[in-house]
Amino acid sequence: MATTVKETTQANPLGPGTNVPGKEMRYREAFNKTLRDELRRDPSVFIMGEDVAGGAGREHLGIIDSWGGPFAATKGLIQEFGAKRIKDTPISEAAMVGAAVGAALTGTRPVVDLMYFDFTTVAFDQLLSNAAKSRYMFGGQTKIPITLFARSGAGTGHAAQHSENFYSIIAHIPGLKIVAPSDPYTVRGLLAAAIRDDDPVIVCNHKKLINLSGFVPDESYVVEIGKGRRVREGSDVTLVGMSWTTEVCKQAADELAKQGVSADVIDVLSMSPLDEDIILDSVKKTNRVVIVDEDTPRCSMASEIAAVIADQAFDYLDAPVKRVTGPHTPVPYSRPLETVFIPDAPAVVATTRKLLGL
Amino acid sequence: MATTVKETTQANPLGPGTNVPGKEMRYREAFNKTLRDELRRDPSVFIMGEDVAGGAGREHLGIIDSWGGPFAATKGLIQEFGAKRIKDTPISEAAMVGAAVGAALTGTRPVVDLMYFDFTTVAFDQLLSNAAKSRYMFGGQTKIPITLFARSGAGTGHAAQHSENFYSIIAHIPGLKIVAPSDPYTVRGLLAAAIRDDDPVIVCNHKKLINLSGFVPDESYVVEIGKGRRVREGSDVTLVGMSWTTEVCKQAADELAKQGVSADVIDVLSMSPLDEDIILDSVKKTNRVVIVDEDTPRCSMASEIAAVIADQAFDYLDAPVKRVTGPHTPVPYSRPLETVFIPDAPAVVATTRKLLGL
Amino acid sequence: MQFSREKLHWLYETMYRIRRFEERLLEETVKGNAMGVAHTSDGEEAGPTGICAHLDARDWIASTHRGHGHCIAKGVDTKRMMAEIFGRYTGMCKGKGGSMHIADFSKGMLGANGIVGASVPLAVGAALAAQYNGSKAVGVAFFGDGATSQGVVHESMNLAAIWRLPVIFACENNHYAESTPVEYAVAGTDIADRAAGYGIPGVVVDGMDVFAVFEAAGEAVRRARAGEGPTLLELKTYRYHGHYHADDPLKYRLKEEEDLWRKRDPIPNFEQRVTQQKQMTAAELAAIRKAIDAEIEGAVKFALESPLPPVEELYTDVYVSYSNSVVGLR
Amino acid sequence: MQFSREKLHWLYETMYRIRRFEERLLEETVKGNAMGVAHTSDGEEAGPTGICAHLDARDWIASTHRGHGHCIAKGVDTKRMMAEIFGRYTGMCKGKGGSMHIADFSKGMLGANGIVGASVPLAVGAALAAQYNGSKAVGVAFFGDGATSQGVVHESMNLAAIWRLPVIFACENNHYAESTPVEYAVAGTDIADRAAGYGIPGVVVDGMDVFAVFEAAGEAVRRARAGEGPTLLELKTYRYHGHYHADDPLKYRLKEEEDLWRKRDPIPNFEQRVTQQKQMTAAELAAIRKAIDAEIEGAVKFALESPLPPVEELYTDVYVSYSNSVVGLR
Ligand SMILES: Cc1ncc(C[n+]2csc(CCOP(=O)(O)OP(=O)(O)O)c2C)c(N)n1
Ligand SMILES: Cc1ncc(C[n+]2csc(CCOP(=O)(O)OP(=O)(O)O)c2C)c(N)n1
Ligand SMILES: [Mg+2]
Ligand SMILES: [Mg+2]
Repeated sequence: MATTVKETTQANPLGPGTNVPGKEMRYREAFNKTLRDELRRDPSVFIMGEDVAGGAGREHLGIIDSWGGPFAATKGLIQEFGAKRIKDTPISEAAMVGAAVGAALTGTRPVVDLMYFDFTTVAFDQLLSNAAKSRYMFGGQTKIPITLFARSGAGTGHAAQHSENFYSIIAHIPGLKIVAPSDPYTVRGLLAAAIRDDDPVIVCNHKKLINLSGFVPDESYVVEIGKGRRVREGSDVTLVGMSWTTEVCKQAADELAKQGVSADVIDVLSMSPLDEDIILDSVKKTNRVVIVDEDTPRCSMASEIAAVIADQAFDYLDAPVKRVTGPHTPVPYSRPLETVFIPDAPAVVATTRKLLGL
Repeated sequence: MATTVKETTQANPLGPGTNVPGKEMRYREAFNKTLRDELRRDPSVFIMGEDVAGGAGREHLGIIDSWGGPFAATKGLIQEFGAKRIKDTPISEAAMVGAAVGAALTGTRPVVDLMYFDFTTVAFDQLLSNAAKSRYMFGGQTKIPITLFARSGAGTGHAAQHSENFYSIIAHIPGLKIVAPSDPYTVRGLLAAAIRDDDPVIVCNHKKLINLSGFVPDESYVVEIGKGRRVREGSDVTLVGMSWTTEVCKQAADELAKQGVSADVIDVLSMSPLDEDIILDSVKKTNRVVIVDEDTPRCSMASEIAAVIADQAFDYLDAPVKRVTGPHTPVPYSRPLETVFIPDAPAVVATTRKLLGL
Repeated sequence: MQFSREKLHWLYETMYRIRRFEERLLEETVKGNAMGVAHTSDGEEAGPTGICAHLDARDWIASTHRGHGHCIAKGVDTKRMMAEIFGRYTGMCKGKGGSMHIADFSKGMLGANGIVGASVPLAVGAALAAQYNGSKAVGVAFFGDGATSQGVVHESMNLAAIWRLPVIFACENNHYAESTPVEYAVAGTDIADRAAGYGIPGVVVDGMDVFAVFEAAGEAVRRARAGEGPTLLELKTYRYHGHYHADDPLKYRLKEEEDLWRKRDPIPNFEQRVTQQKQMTAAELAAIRKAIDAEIEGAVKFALESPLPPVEELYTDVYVSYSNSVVGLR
Repeated sequence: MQFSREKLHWLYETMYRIRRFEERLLEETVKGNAMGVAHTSDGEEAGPTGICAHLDARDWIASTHRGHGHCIAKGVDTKRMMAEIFGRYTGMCKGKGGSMHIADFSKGMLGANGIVGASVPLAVGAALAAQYNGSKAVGVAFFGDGATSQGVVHESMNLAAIWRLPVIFACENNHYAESTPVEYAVAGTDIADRAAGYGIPGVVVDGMDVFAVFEAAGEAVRRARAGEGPTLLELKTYRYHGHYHADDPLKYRLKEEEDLWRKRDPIPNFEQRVTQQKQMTAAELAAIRKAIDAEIEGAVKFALESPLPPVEELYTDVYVSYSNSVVGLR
């Protein structure tokens, strides 16, 4: 078996290694920078959410940006764009998402911070019944250019009600798009693409990714929604990662390389629409696949990808289609349990080795 | 190829053909009869929902049962059990489900009619954050014996916001159980099992099944949650159906039999927990499978079943794992479009024939 | 209040157009020509008419499952409405929406909505966009007495109040939510009382009197356009028919009650008033009715003669990106 | 109002137990001994104390993300609470819940809750079960000013009002939701005003004065037990610390404001009153504090010395039925 593992970032117009001006920054900085770019670019873009500025109604006391959003996602924006475009809201996710849909239907381009994915539940009807369906049920009369973002995943001791991944549920819903950037480079490009898109797009930011650093070009760009990318090139097995598990797959690939196994790592990036081709092409090459998904297993992205492979690449498969996922349980609080909840590189390595009969 | 297609109902304690007293009745009658049985059996059981009686607050005018619930599910119950146990509610699904969870946590056994599955969305947080998670996040201190039921599916011209199947989303969620009875016999047994279960159970009633007739034993019984059943015995291909699509698979099997193809038909019945074994055993025997699911395809029950097969029965598969599902669109209104939305027997037959190289 | 001849004409014509549309629709539904359920609003015509009389092209309304009256009052074409309900390709939504999802974005109509209460924040959003763009447009959220039990309606009122959004909350209290009477399901005396909790005006309006609605709505729209924030109007009204075409309301309400409300029918009462006050003649009114009758007949004919949508329409108007895998070999 | 010695003792002890628990927890959190976020409620002790003083074993409370005070006032063991927050197997929920999900069903405590507003209908449900069983028990829903913007809170009030459920809606208005001030986010004058819309009593209460809370809660509990239905109490109060342990509140509020509220601190004010009125002596109070200090030290020690949960606990307390397939080879 070949042991070459190459860094590669196909499907990106500009990527690490391409010779463009840029710099290292954290995921959250790239996110914030993109919001600023898009607010500058298009006056119809505005942001709303709880504490996205912080201190609303206290401008007369000199308080304007006390929080700057959960995880400082919107920090510093109100200074440039004012309270009109960086709107603190009450804790009314349903009304907020509904109002964003209404505002999107009538000529603006709202961006909504939903804080944790778990809170999407209280706005779920507005998402499913209005955001997702309006364009279709109104016979294509209109578009719904809203962007929603929230933090997903376990790993920070927030327990069962603050650790949902939620993307499998959203990917199930026709009319909603969902992307899961996995590094500073992709968050910049996918967030820009989301805001410019005319359909509702949900941007999934895993808490464990938010402080990761990486190369980000200076100039604005988009990463196409609906495209995955290859982040390691290999020939013995395909590892499919998404959101945080792309990191896990990269770690696993590096470890496998040391053990003489060459893994092709596909980063899903866009969960809906899903780039089936990049996954199928990889599996057709490697003939073996392990799909790594932190979400609970049933009816999940992992299930979907496995099903697509079992249909479309069946003739190329040399072994069962394997999923490594979170267990079918809520996320526990205590660290030793939470740690085991999240798929990790050793689990991926072990699964892969077994799959290869090693 | 053998052409034998036998009627069979394994995993049922008593079934059509077994020599027990019983009679033909409609699905909705079996449902109603079961509610009555369970209300008699256990005084802690009560029912709430919009218009489950109809005319609440007008008892002094002699109005007590004007609606008897959507699709007459609860018709006639208030006469026997009174307004205390058959409770009309305001249109507050979130408060209703939340109150049901609270009442379940404190010693009663509420049954909630959510009318159409689409309305589950407004109660989604109570379902996901409280009903599903309480037992786990409170360390097993408590149980949550609630039953929720609603009507699912397309086929009656109700359009995008009244035709959700929704079961894929619920099956994704750890802590919720979901069953989809597919005939009068199973609705009686599964509803009774749901009401007696100590976890939250969602009962999915497809609108196209509600008026179907079938044999129902006189005596009360339960069908075990977590078990599927074989409804046709065959050897060339496995057809997996659920809810309405079990009917579709039976029709397809009958047609295939005429064409000389012997199909094993598995009725999922319980979507979570899922009876993997009955599906895997069938596929190990037939080596080919078509999964038929009306829900939209991504991250669906069809995906899940395909993924389980592609992992656990891989070595037995002679052909790709096929899914026949609704398209990735909301449900359209106009009949010719709605009709095509729902998987039908000709589509299953065609898929099967192609899979068999016929 | 003084009304121009045109305004009176419009008020009468609009109420009668709604009435006639609903009556004919019920007939056609019984014949099986409407594909799904029909929720009619006859009896409630004064509400949408008196409110929309203040609105123009830039303004937006959001509607409910009982939305035909709202559509018509906002100027949606009755031919294309009927065609939509008949599931035809010429319908407002190409037949993909049906009665519960008629929308017309060219007329400021954000759509009927099948989820109780769900459209209320859409009108708030339209008002937010209006405030954002400085357009002076207003949004109107129509919703029923039953919808007040949906949390999102309250969230919307609070949000609109704190942001002083140009929105009118038009609660059509027709006294029933399906078979459930308002006095059972809705706590408190008047729904309008809820407004005080949000520090906004709440006004009880005779929803059977188009002039009363016109007056109350005028002030609400003025406030909205002046940047003074939202108003809650509670229109006391009644639906003559059941919850939907096949529902018999006499199972849950008394004939006497119906009769009392029918005596207050907004259309004859309008006729009486304008003829007594010599603002319009009986002949004028009859001419309007005749023209509308013909229009609605035309709408039925148009709908019946229109083609059904082609099957390919199933897949349009939503981004779709799946391989053959997910639909099997269909 | 006359208080027995035991009652006074209990009121003081409970407020101080909450205060001390929170203070020590913050210290331990900074040291890294609490595994997740800690939302403390110091400053707000009078609310849960004055309310729970009327409750007994059969009654139920539902709590929030800021729930330690509610737990303690309802009698939950501080050792097992601390252990839970430290993620230990001896915790109330075996370490699986953490600070935001402490529950104790043996004590009538339905759980803290991480979703704002989500626990309110749980208390309504407990009240419903009480009414159903004729048990005379009551339910208390604690929630914040921010939670009033969640629709389900309104739905719950309406439902409780029409069914005359024995429930108390205890809104702890500490004037902030994270960094957002109540006067920005919540329309209307007082939150208590919302009650009128549901035809139930709404009472503004000085949430810094345990005697005032006790009095208002007494009437609310009496009404509930007598079958007269729900009451909304708005407790005006203040949280001394930030939203959670790492939040600096001075980024969004003024020191002067904090100082004003601290002057009204429920604990010294209680001390002053009972000593002035010669109901308790300074020595008695000191003895109580000393005992509690020791108790809380013991709780910290217990928690630190307790084992972590075994990994198998990941899979318990939920029906689980999946084959090896879905977890790969883990
Ligand atoms: C969230 C939700 N729950 C339940 C329903 C079913 N439903 C449709 S209309 C209706 C009654 C609505 O009453 P109201 O708001 O008073 O409007 P009206 O029908 O009287 O015009 C109900 C319960 C629904 N469509 N959506
Ligand atoms: C539905 C939901 N939205 C947002 C949050 C995030 N959040 C947690 S606490 C909080 C503020 C709550 O304010 P309040 O109800 O006044 O309670 P307090 O924190 O002041 O005690 C917010 C926004 C959440 N947990 N749930
Ligand atoms: Mg009504
Ligand atoms: Mg607060």
